[in-house]
Amino acid sequence: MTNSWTDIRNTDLVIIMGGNAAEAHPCGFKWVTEAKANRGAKLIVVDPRFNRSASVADYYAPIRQGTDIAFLMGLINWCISNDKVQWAYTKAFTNATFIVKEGFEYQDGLFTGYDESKRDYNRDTWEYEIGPDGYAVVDDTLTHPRCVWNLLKQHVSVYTPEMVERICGTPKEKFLHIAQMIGECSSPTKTMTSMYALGWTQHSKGAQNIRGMAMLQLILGNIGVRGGGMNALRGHSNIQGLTDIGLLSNSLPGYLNLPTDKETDINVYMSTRGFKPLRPNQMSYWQNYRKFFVSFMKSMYGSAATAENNWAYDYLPKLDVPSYDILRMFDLMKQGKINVYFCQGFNPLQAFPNKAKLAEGLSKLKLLVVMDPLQTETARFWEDHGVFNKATPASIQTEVIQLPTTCFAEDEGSLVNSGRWLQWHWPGGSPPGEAKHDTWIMSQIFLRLKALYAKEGGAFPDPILNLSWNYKDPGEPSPEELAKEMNGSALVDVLDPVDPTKKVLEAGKLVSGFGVLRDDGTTAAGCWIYSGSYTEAGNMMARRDNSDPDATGAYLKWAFAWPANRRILYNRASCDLDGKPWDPSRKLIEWDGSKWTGYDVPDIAPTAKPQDVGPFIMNAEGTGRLFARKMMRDGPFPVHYEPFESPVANVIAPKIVGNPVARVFPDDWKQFAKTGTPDFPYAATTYRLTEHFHYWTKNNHVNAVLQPQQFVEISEELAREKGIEKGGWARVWSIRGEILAKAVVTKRIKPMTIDGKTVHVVGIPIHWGFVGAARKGFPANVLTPFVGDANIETPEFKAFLVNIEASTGPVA
Amino acid sequence: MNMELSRRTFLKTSGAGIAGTTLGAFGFSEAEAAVAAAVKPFHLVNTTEARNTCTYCSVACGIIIYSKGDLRKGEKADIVHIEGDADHPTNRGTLCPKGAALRDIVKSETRLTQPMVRKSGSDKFEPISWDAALDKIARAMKDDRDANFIAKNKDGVTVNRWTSTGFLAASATTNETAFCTYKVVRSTGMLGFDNQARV
Amino acid sequence: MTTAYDHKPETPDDVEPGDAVHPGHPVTVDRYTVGARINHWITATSLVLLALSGMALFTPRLFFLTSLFGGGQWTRAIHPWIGVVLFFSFLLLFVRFFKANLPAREDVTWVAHSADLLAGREEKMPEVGKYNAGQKFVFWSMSGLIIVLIASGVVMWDQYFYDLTTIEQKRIAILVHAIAAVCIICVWIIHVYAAIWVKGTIGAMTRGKVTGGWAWRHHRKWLRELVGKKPPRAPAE
Amino acid sequence: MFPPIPNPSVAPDAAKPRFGEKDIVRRSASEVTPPAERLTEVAKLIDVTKCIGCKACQAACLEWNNLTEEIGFNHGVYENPMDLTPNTFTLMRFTEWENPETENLEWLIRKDGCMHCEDPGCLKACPAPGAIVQYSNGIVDFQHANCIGCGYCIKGCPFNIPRISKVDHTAYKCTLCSDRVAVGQGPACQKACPTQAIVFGTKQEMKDWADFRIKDLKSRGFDNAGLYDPQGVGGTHVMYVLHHADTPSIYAGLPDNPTISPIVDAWKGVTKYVGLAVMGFAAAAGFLHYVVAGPNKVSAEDEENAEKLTEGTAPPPPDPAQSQGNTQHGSTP
Repeated sequence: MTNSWTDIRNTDLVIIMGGNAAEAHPCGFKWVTEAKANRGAKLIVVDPRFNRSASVADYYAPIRQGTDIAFLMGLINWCISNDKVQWAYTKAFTNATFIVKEGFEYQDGLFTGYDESKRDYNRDTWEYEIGPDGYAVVDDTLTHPRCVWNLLKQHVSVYTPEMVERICGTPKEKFLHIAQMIGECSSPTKTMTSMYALGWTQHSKGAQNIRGMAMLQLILGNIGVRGGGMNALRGHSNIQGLTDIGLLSNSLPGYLNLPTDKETDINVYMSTRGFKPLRPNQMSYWQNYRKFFVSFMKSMYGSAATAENNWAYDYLPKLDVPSYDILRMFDLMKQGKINVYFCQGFNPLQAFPNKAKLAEGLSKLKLLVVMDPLQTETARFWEDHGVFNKATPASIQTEVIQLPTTCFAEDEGSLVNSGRWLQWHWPGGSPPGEAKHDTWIMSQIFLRLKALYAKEGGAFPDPILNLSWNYKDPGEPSPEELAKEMNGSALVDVLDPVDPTKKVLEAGKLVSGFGVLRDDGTTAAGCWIYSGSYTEAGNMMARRDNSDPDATGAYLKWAFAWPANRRILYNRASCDLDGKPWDPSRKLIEWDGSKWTGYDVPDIAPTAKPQDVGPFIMNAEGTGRLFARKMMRDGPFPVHYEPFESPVANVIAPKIVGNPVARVFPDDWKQFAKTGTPDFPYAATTYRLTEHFHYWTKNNHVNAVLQPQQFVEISEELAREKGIEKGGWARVWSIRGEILAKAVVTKRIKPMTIDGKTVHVVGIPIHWGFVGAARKGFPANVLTPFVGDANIETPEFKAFLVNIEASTGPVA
Repeated sequence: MNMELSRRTFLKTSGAGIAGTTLGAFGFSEAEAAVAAAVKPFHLVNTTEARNTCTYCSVACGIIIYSKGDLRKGEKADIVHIEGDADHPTNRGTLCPKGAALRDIVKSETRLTQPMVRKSGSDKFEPISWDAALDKIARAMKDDRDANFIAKNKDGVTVNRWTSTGFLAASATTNETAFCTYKVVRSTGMLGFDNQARV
Repeated sequence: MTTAYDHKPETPDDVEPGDAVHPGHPVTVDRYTVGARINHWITATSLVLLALSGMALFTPRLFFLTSLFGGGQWTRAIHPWIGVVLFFSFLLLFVRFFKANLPAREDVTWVAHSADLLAGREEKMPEVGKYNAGQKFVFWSMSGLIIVLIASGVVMWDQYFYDLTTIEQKRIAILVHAIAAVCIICVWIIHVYAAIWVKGTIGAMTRGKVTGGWAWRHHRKWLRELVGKKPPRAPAE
Repeated sequence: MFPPIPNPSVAPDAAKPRFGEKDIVRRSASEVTPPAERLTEVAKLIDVTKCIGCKACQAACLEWNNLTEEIGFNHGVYENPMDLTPNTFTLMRFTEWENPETENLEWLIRKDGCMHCEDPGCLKACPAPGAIVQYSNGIVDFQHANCIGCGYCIKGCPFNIPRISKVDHTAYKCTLCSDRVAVGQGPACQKACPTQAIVFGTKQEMKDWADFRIKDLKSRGFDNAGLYDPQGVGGTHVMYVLHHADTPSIYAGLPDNPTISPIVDAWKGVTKYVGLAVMGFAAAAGFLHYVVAGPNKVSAEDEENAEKLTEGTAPPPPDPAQSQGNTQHGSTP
């Protein structure tokens, strides 16, 4: 989230698209109902199903899953052609005025540089024209044919309301009604907030769905302001934290990343991270990358990381492929190339697509280690559960070790919420039986491994032997110790770069923020964006002062928000070029003539003059990006691509199947249903129910009572056509597998007309499996396709093809 | 500790233009207080409170865990109830159907309580000691790493990667657990490292 | 000439099996067999228990009666079961007695003269068979009311039959049950009073016997029939 | 935002309930002398228009009251369980309703449960003294020690709420968390409700809050938005805000004009008194007759006649009337 849950109360218009906040985040959704009740805010829901969010919405429109980009580009097109643009904001705070390189083109759904054999682009032309002064060339008049604004205008022109109806199945008048509601928010004194979640991410073009809305929000001037923003409603209690700390194949903590094979040494590595401002006076904050990187390496390897060995650069593994994400790992597993696999509080057999392929992979492992508070299907993938999980244990050689861990109620530490708040919590119960903290388990594994290497030597033992591990009890580091380590501290006295006689920070002291971090090895910080969370003043994450001056929803004294306790990102954009709030009634910060002051921590140098420095300080441009340059694999502008499995061909580019650059493994092509095939005529989507949390709460008696048994949702029309009865059994199958579930026949799903063809939607909640208190059911991923987003490999769970028929139910 | 922290409650919001309620003032003045055979006793009395955060979604609702026994005094603590924290800015004491049932996930019958091993080809889990389990794991890791570690790629560039072992990190563990995990996993050169954020 | 002594071979209508006269001083008459008496007293006890438990639940003023049954829960649980006992027990009585309770011509006269009876002008009453119209009234109203009570009772018996009826039907059943109960208690009062008022009656249900005089006075027709049953000095031609 | 109620205290003195025995205004099958001073009336307001049907209230209710409901099946709808049970005091009921005026689909979701009537039909119907009590703050509570499990409360209730447990054969329903309210807390469902669709306070506060909500709804085109506080049962201490207050029955059969059934009134009213009177009269009449007319004895003459008859000697003539049977004034030939 760029903003926070409590900030949603400040909005005038909420659009829930690509998510179902009421269903998945009820307590956060409270702030939507508050905005409605107290500000007269309106709520728009756009979804294939009339869902729980829609039940309290002011306006609902249906949309076919996987067509959001067409809808969003349609909105941008409508706003541009109806002059619903916040011009001052767009001109000053976006790259609308930037001129794009000669040679950049777009046609038939593809941009310049596409290589079909590689399923990838040569992105060289996706860049700005750089002037003699070394800065990007801009045209403030927006008349240059190759300025971003005109390219955008042209790019979205195809997405007319009629085209939106053809692709999305959203009736034209409904689309226009929504466009008008949204258009009003181009006024500086009206804001819209976007609340989205997996409904946008779980597509082969998920990242572009989100960009689409971000672009709309930019031209409406809704980024950085109270009640605006792009608000990703994250799924798990600390998914944000794990992303921040970079527990991802190609990440280092704080959104730094691992080197690739090409980055043979630290200087090449640094050179490939563009820091230079693209416009005069811009902060381009990544210029400090080296400080964060070196401080991280110091926290990892302490004295073993020296200037001489490039801060132990070679201790880091280098990537030969973009990432070893889970999909790739399971594909390798299936090929027998993975031997040992760890699942820490994770149930991939349910959570990833094409269960059959996953199970095949797991059964080729030598050792599977599961750490979890609860029984999981993954730990028992070898167990035979009849139709629910066919398996012959005798033929599966994988050894499985299942380790009992503590759960939240027995843990101490911090979690990062969707609004980037780091909140500390305290344990309330004793662990059951022999259950242990994950920190204990990881330390025990590490100490044993280290001992083995110390004793026996082996492949490149240095990083293991030199990993800094200075804890009071090496066998179980305390949460405080680890939190301080991430916050960072001075290794030696840190001196003022300007006046070396001044000591900025004494050796051993915790840093007060990332501003203090150095690239000379004098500071260490495990996760630079968390600097300031545990300072000499104490544990900032444990703060519990819920005062909120003038009820802005900022709560600056409650816990800690990264970065630098900032509650609304890009908040400088809440003011005009003179530093005055666009909407005085919703002041966030303002320029008092000498510095920025207000309710929030300014997202800019406190003394940076408003006319000079742009609000998007992490971008070299200093502006938001309508044109993403090379940063997205599948194009600088979002293009509507059909899901890999679609009932209709892509109207704007009929030849293109799915996302042209999305990675597909050879075996999986065979496992996709052909576009428009009569064998799988129905557009299926998977989703969550408010009564359950993924595959956890089926272990909870109460939640099992509230939603005891697996079901699928279909329209009355489809039910009639197929002779499926309300509450009767239905068989749903895709090219990859089949499930049996009870049928919920509802008015809340209606057939759609797509390009003249009737398309039925089949809704498939995901929560059931073969362990737990709830009735046994089939994992929904039996059905789903093994393909991910082109940029970040999030699986396409939201749009695929199935067939359905009435059934007599499972025979145990 | 957390409990010393204030119990301050929210100021009445002006937005609604409605004076809020304080149940204390439901006209039950102390004078009216009575021994009530009729009313069930309030069962949170004499429990210990701990401030915690709901383990499910990223709204991160504040919760209060009520238990018999006080961990801070080194006692065993048995959780009797979990309820929303009215002081929390986001949830204001409210909880969703999952959060409202948190006690039952902590006490779920399918909680794991001891290390288990499923030997290859076996059709059941068998108990194993922590030591034996951890030794097995460390040994398996070392053997695989030594066998499959790639120090240099075909172009002779030092790459120091290990791709034949993978690690999926949790999504509900603390930042501190995550960092501890990060250090251990990264230091081995493992690349097949991912977490729930991918989904 | 004395046609009155010509007897058809079969027993007349309201002579029941086991009825017999024994000459002597005084004459004794068997009125009820042991079976009939046991049957009657089971029925009687059930009815009394039902009345008590029913009244306890009927009005708070009588709730204290539940203590007789071990408290409210027991009273609630037992009452319907006693009802079942009563129903079947009475069913047997019905089979036993219904023939003799079929209406006869003299009943009309008897009813017409019921005032004389109450006033003690017995001689003005017609000769009646084993049961007079009053007894027949008691018999038939008991039969009717018990059917109503068992039927409405089942509808109210939530423990086993909750799902069979709607709440509205249950409400009606409760009302009907209450009214029927009031009626049956009144009938019972009449029955008991008659037995107390007409001396020599109770013996019929305790020892099973009455005196000839009692029979002569109250059920002369029945007595004549019984006497007639004894083979006359000369068998009929 | 309706200001949240402060977290409960766990201090021993917090156990002291703020109301109890002496605040009882009605007690089933008993006379009570109403307390001199009435407590401020409390109420729970359920704003159906803010409800997202998440069932947090159901979960919170099960948890707080330590109820174990059985795990059922899916029946083709979102409801679960399918009805209130002795363990499910509150239940979300879902209705998919197509608004004939706007032709929009509306998903009407109502939290069902005890309405805590000002004039409680359950209490009126209950034959067991003290099994149901009503406190002067409006809470209607079941006292299981006194309940005999007769199920009359079910027949008395205009909303079909109480359920009899097959385990302990006593009646169960929402207590409005009297144990929480007694220590200054709100009911568990209200505390949990994510969107504050459920709020709790004094009845007056709830009415004011409802007005505030209804204004907002009218501004969004719900012209018939209104408060459900049915006067047929003297008003309730659980009230609804409805977008279509003109037709409550579209919300999963919420009674349009609930009243205690006239049949129940008849049964608990006139029948009782008339019944007792009639029985009393019957008994009295018998007694009087005995006193006046005296016992009906068998005379010696009767015995002689019987003997004569049995000996067959000179039997007294049968009453000639007997042969005709219709009159005793018949003449002998």
